[in-house]
Amino acid sequence: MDINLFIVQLFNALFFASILFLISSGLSLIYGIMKILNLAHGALYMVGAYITFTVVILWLGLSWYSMVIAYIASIAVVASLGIYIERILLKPLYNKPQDLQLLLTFALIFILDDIVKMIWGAQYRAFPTIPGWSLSVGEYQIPVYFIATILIALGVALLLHWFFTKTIYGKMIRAISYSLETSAILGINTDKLFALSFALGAGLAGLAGGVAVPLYTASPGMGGDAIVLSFAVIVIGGMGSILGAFVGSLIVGLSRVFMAIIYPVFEIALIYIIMAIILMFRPTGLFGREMRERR
Amino acid sequence: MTQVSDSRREWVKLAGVGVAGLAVGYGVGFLTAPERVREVETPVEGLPGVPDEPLKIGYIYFMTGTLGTYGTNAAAAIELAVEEINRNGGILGRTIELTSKDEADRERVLDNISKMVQDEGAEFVVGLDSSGDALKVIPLVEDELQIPFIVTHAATPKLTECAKRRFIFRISMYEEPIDIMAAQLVKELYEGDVTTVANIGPDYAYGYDSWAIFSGTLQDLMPDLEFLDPIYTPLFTTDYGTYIDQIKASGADLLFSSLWGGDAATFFKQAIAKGLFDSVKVYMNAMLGATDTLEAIGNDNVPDNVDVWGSGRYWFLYPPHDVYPLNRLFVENFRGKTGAYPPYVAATSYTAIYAIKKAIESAYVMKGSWPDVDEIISALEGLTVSGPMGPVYIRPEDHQGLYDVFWGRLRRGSPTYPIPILDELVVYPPGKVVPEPLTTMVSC
Amino acid sequence: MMFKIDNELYSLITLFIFLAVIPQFLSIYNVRLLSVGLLYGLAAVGFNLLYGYTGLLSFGHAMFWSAGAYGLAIGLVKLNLDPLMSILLAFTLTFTVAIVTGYLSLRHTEIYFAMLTLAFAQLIYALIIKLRDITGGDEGIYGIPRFPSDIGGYYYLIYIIVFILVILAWWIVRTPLGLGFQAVRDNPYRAEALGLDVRRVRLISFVLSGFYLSIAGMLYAPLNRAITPDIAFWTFSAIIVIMTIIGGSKNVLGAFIGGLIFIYINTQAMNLTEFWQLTLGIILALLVYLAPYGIVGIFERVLRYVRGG
Amino acid sequence: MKVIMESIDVHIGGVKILNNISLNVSKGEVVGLIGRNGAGKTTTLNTIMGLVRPSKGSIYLEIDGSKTDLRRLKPYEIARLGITMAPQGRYIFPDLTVLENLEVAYGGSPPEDVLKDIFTYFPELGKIIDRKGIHLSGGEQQMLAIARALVRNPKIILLDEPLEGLAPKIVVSVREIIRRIKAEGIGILITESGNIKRIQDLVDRVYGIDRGEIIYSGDVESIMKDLDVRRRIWGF
Repeated sequence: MDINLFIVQLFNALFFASILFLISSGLSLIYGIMKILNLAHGALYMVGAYITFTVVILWLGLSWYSMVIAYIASIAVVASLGIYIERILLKPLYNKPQDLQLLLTFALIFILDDIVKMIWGAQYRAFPTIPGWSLSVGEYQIPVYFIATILIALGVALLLHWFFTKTIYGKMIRAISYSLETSAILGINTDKLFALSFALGAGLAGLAGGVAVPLYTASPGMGGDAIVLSFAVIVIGGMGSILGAFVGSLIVGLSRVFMAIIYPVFEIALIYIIMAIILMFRPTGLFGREMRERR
Repeated sequence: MTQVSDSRREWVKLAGVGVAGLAVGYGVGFLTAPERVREVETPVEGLPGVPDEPLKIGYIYFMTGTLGTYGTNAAAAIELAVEEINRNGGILGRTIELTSKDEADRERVLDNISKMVQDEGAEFVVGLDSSGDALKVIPLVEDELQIPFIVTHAATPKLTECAKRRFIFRISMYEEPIDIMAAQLVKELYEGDVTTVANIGPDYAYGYDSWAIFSGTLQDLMPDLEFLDPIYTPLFTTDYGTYIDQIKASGADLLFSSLWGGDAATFFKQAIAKGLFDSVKVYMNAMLGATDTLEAIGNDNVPDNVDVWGSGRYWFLYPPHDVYPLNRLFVENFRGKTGAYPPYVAATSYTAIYAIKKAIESAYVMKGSWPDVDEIISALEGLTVSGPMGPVYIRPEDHQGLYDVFWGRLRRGSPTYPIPILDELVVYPPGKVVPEPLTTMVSC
Repeated sequence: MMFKIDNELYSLITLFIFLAVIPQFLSIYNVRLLSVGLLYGLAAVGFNLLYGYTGLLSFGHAMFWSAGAYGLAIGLVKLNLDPLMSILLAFTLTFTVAIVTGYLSLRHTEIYFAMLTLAFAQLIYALIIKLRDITGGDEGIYGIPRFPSDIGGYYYLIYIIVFILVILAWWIVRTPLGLGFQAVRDNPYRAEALGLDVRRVRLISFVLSGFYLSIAGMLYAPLNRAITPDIAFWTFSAIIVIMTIIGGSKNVLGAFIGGLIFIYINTQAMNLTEFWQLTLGIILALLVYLAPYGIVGIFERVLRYVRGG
Repeated sequence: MKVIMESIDVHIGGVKILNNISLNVSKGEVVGLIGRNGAGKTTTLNTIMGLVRPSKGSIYLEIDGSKTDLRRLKPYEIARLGITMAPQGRYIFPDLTVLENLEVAYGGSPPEDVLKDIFTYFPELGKIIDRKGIHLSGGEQQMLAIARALVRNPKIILLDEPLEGLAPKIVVSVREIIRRIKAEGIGILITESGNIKRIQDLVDRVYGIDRGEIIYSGDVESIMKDLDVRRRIWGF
């Protein structure tokens, strides 16, 4: 492989990893604090994609300016949706058997898929054009949107890092994800933080959908495929760890892209093999903490 | 009497006098069609031997999920056909009632088909998008349900060409003739211009078969070409960057693709964004002639530096609207109903309903009362029915519907059309590209 | 060993008597639907041995259903083996899958176990798609023979096997083995202290549960006479979990009813409306709130209410 | 200010853990809760904090004659009323530094004077404010657990086995801290499983608990004299 090809393939992998990170960081965050595996996370990602599509293509027209508005709209709409889901649907279940939360998020996939179909129809929804020019690397090209996406993912990673290490809410979320009950008896408003975390996680899914849609194609049910890969990412990285989601996305992104070159038959299988191997040697994933009894 | 049936009659007249007078020649399929192309008078109420209750037809497509666009389009076209027929007195006075199921409930496809037939009394079933599902229903339909089942979308040659089925028909063109024509077209247009051929297709049987047929045919025609290892991508891949750069690195100048639906659109757009068509000179996609895919691609994404060819089982501008009003009316009515240009599933499912109507009517003429299943089947065998895609001849040997095969060049549709369109259509009659019945290059 | 005949067994027997008689009054389609219901019920009962009784949530049980279905279909159609050899092949395949994945994934519990089983199941799905010379890839295998060939007759074959296995499950959970499952579920440390080899108990439960699913799959393939890889996809694993929770994971009866009822909810949702997914989703969501302990939970509440006056 | 539990029953997983428990603790007094492991001490504290819901009985907080029903409140609401807890096992947030552990308990950055107060109580903690919870020694963890419970300026604090598993030297310091908290006028409910001597001089009165029932209530000197109680709690 010549060096130019290697560079563009690296960018291909980074682009893919960026989208994966945006999806899986929210999933991991929600799991970390609430210990809920949100099966409907892919469906939230889908809603985000449709919102950005609607704002840019149906309302404002394509421009960098409208893209930014669309991203904000995607985050806002999906985060609000997240708050409703958490406050109205999940909250009554906190004292009930944990399986019910899983069942509910599974039901939500069906509900959201069909609602999206009602609103936007079943047809493919895609950006008619892809924003931006391209960067040339020898005879190959890297669309500037790839670079923008990678920068957005990096920016989100840094923002999340700042949020969790520097703000009081971030620290409280870390406290709750270690022990909900200890946090509560110290006076931390766990209700508010649950809603906040779910909204944040959902907002990230919304942003992921918004960032993905210009190059991908939106359709009802598009979340189903995204979610399984995100599971792999957070399990490899460690559930509940944002750093884990970051590294996990890189591993999945890189291994998928380079496996597709070296031995494509195993392109998808490899991801699950990596996942199984990592779990065998590090039961909690690369950056996950030992699971503790919930106090 | 509405315009629809007027036009229908008009077309039938044309066909009846043996007009191959369309700009294109119809092949053996059409010419050898028996004299069944005959008008049946609009029936009056109370024909002898016709049951009073409505005739129930079931359909099953992907209605939800990523492939939901196929089912919603097919359903709209089926409803259109049924509305037209019922408005004109139904089939011999029997109105048609529809029932439907969602193919997206994958594990339950067979249960749901059984329900429509055994529980809800459907006498015909049309549908199926997935080739796997189409093969899966064979034992159920042939041995248990034993009613005519018309497949309108699934494309695997194995359905019709591996063995003669008794109850299963396919009205839509299958993949093999389209791929064979692609190879012939390459020889005709690009011999000497291209040297290296690559493939990108979906990572399952349809993708493998398409490449096997295309490359096999092309190798016979142009033995000097270099054929690269085919690239197969998992279904619903969202990110084609790595494949695109691989193709670019391989130096291929002819790229064949069997990607379809949203995948075809996603790949195409990413290929443009990544400048794939700086090196690839000819891109042929066997499923690009789907208006929903083209809508997802958009007018702005039609590149100038590459010859893009697309095909499909129907193209809404062919046969030309001025010489073939049936197609014009279908397109207009479909647009009136859905606001979109009809994709191929719409045309094939629409035609399936008319095939049922016509078979029943022909059999009734022979018998004088409502035909039983065997009589309907023998009427379907060798039937020629006019669909939006032109006359479709149902070959009796394998129950495969045959009609013109086309490839067209992708052009910006504006200002007339908001979507890219296939222009410079090259049309081959089925006789030129359809293999003998019950033969296929795919291993059974 | 003798067991006290309890309400659960009475209910199961009553249900099975009903299931023996009812096909006489049903249309052929409904007998078919009931056959699928029995198999889903069997799958839920098997899954629940691991989930409800041993406390391990597997997210990949579709792999066992597929191992049974594909093992049998490959034997009968691709290798032209006789039925007995095909069944043997399916069992061997199931056993291999269960031992290997069980050994590797049972190092973990809770969510990591769930994710590992999901990973293995997806791996097997990928293999089924890839090894198309053997499995037919996405096009599956069709033309699987059925004996007896009519649905009515085949129903009773399913019925007998399901009856035996469900009662067997009822019995197993009352044997020392089954009590071991529950001891491990309730407190693995205490179980360990009591001299139970926790990992071994879990593995036995995993394999046993896998065999239940496998047998359900083996009966499913001839019922449909064709199979495609969707039975190996993760959504099917999710459905196995969901129907068990719907019925109630506390006992054998609950899981079995969950499987039976899920089929009807699913079918009815599709009949009611074009937006069947929405309908099904809302029904599932309502069940979460109205029947947090499953449908048997409601029965029990009603029963308690009636008894209590 | 006084926490009062009256006739509390608690069931967990269908098993009755607490049976008809009545006790109270007021501002300014130190009350001991003595019992073996598994007798129900931690469950009692958890019930006060709202972590466990009683199936019968009442718990309320009495302030100047007006009563607040604690059973309706969430744990964090109870904490905000002025009742906090240093749990058994300490549950120091391992990823957070000493300072951050205090911050999340305070609900923001504590003002200088609050921190200064805390670090006069716990001078050791003042030296390691940037060390992560996971790297603290057992004694430091216990100090931090108590500091964390104090940072919100509670009226009553529940200390669950604060002397358990500590080196003798640390036990001395923790005892000293408890004495100083008492001097501040904060009410303390402290549990102890075995060694009553460790808290004998700290408490004003004690309850004895066995198998979920209060079997003794009174001063600490007499508890050892009640033979039945002695047998049930210490086995001799």
